[in-house]
Amino acid sequence: MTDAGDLASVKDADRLIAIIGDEDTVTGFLLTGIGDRTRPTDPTYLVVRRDTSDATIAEAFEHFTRQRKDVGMVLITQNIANRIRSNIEGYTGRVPAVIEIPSKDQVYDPRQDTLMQRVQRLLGIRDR
Amino acid sequence: MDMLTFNADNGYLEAVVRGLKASLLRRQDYTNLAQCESPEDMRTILNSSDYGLWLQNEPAPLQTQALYDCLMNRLVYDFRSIRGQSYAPLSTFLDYVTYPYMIDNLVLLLMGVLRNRDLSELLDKCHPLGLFEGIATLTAIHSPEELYREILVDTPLAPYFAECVNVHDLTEMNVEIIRNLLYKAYLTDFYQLCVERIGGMTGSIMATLIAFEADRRVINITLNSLETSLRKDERMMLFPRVPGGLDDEIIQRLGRADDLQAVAMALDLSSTYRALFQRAAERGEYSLEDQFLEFEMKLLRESFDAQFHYGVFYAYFRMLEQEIRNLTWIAECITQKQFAHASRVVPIL
Amino acid sequence: MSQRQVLPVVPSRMTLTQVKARLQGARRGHALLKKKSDALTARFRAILREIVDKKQRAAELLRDASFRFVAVKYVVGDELKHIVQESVERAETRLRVRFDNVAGVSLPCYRCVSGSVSTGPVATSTIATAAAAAAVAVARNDGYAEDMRAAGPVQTGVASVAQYRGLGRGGQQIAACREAYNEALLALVELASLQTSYLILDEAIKVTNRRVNALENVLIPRLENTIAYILSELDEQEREEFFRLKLVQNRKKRELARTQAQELRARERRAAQALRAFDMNSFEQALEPDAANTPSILEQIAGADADLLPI
Amino acid sequence: MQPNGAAPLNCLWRWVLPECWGPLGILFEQISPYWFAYVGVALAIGLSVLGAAWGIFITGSSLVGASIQAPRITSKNLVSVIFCEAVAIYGIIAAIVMATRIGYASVAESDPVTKFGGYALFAAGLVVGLSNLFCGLSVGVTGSSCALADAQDATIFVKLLIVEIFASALGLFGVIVGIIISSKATLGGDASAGR
Repeated sequence: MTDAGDLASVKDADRLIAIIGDEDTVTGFLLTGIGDRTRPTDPTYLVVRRDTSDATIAEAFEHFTRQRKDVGMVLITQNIANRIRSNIEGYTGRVPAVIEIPSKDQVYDPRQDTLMQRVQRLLGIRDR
Repeated sequence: MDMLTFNADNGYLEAVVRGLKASLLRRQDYTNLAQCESPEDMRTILNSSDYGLWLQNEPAPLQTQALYDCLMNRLVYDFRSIRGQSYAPLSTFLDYVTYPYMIDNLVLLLMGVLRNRDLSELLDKCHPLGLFEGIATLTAIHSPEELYREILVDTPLAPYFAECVNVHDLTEMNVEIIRNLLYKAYLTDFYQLCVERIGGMTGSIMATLIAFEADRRVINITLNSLETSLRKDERMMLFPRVPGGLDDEIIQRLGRADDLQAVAMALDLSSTYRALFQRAAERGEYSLEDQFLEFEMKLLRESFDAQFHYGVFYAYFRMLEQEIRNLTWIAECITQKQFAHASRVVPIL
Repeated sequence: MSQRQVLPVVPSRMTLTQVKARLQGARRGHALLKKKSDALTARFRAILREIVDKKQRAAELLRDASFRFVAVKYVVGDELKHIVQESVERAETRLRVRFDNVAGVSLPCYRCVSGSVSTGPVATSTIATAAAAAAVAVARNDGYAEDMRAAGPVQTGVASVAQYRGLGRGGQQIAACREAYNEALLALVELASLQTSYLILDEAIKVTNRRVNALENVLIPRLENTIAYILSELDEQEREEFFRLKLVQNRKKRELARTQAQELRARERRAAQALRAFDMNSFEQALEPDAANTPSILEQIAGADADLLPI
Repeated sequence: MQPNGAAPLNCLWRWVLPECWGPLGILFEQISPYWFAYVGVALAIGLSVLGAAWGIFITGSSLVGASIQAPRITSKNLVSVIFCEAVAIYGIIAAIVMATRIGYASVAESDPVTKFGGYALFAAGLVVGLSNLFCGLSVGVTGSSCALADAQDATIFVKLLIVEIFASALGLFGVIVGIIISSKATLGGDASAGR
């Protein structure tokens, strides 16, 4: 499998965790020390404010998932994921793993999560 | 004699502030707000208050951040209009009220400089009340020394810096330590302004408020540094000391405290804080911080009982800050569907 | 259809044995792959279920964490976010990837490692504080821990900002919030492992299933068909052989009958000649009834032939 | 009173010494009773107006400020301003009454009655003026507090008004005493004609 070979090269260096989300969620996660700004213009987080356009979010998402090779995991809040759903569904890679997390002002809804949709279809669970 | 001369310059503003204070939300309003199902419901309730005007232009799904911005805009607007109409001693006093914001901004800028960030970007993040002159030239700053030479010396905070920080240490010192040192110097200076330069009723009332603020910081610094590598002598150095605050004995004990138990023992000597501490321990839901806020609100309310002094201005803005905190708390609780906690605010009036 | 599912082989005993051997091989391969697929599917199902659970748990943890953040904001104020965002320098919490092997598929296992990044030559040294990963981490990071101790006093200012965050106000809330987010992050990291495993397993299962299906639905039926074809061909050959034998036999029988009949007729003729020469009438009266009742051998053969060759 | 009138002319500075206080009496002797009378009138009206004005600015500035958030209080709290204004009116009344006691100087200034009248009007002016000054201040401060309190809670206005009425009554005491004092005083004019 080609993936295994791809993954094996990760072992050497530890990977970063990128996050795209609203101000509070990002700040909360930054408290745990996941943020990285060693490249000043290229932080590993994107704060989505009211005036942030979908294009900016999509660009950041593509940047984290495809261009930056040191990202191992991309956290993205659900309401923002919904705005760039096509990009997320279009992303088929294994690393970085894209994880949808509930946004702070909405109760988590598994039905909107691309992954969970598939999982639940496979498990045959409906209407949870 | 405050009574006879105070109103000449400040009577109007004092009455305005009292009027504004009267329109702050009350316990009942908070109970109503806590019943809301969505931030939109909050808007309906708030529309009948002073905030109606501020919120009317917000797009329909009212977001917490938007709400916060509106509230903060109102605070800034209120402050600026009052500051704009004030005369000499009051205007100085009001400037002092904004120094905490300025300290926060400066620390933020300092942090940005230390990390080679683009300062003009940081400018947007500064609190509008803490802006100072020379901020426009900020983009040309590249090192902490430059920041000090070009900007800091012109700000009112320069003496504080000179007092507590060696310019060459700016790079090495922890910014949080700097922040606390600045705050300490600020409190001492503010105390001097109120008690020695303004004096009278203002002095006596502000002395209580500032002493409380200092005590709160002392206790907080102690509690928050218990499990960090902050040395005991450093901790002592950060304690703001003003007359009328905690006794020397308590301060010494807090400075030596190693754990929560020792803090509790030290505070046992002070009737006020012992009560707060115990109540915080008994009612797990309300933290010590909440107890402090509650006590502070009580002091602020009491300051409104006297007339012809500047304390009401300070008290009003502190109350407004508390109101913003409360409203954001309720809004957050509602958007996060934590309805049970929504009523857990510290009411102002 | 049936034509295509037959391998182009010469139907012979030899090929039959060969094809049978291939079928057996295919059956064994099918069974093995099926087992692998089952193993993967079992793991897959477990992962699926775990993903659902973990996702819910992470959601709850995150909910708790964001609520704690509200508490922090209540005490510290809104400017905290700027301070936190500005104090970000170098990631102190990172992911380390390890691999698990399930039925020949290597699944990544993420682990959260955190700790201050020392400025020494060991640029990537980390101390794992994450409780979940502690067991693995301790063994590996002992060396690092010593490095850290050595580098400890040197770290001042920038690196330990986080430690003193909220010193004057709300430090406890910040610590609690940080803890809550840490917990949520750990859950999310576990989830990330599961999710990646899920995707990889999904792929692996698909490949395996495709193989199983290929064996089950294409190769094995084709081999079976081939065997059946070969067998039927062989049967046909046998029948043809049998028929040929029968035909030869018949021909031989007919030949025999004809010669017998000729002999009989010749004998009759000879007998008649002898009778004519003898007293004809006395013999005719004695022989007539027998000759009329008994069918001739020729007639018997013709009847049997009609049965034998229904064409 | 010692008749050494020349001394104060060349050693005015010695007046600070107790032994030189003697000439002080002569000074008062020398001042015209009319001067005292008119200064009394001026004090009565002047100090009253000062008190009223002071009271109005104390009350008024609070009233204006408070009415921004609670416009309903303006009409009610005009009462406080009127109370202050009343203080000025007391002063005017007292001043008018006092002024009517002063006639044209038809008798000698050294006439004891005239002298008495001068001092009496001076005292009356001082009494009215000072009492109205303090009354005005008092009404002003209470009025200011009243306006602020009314803005917070509309129900307590009437009670606060009573406080203000008491403060306002203070000025009236001064006026009464002043009028009684001045009623005894007669300077020149009709008063001396009646004698």
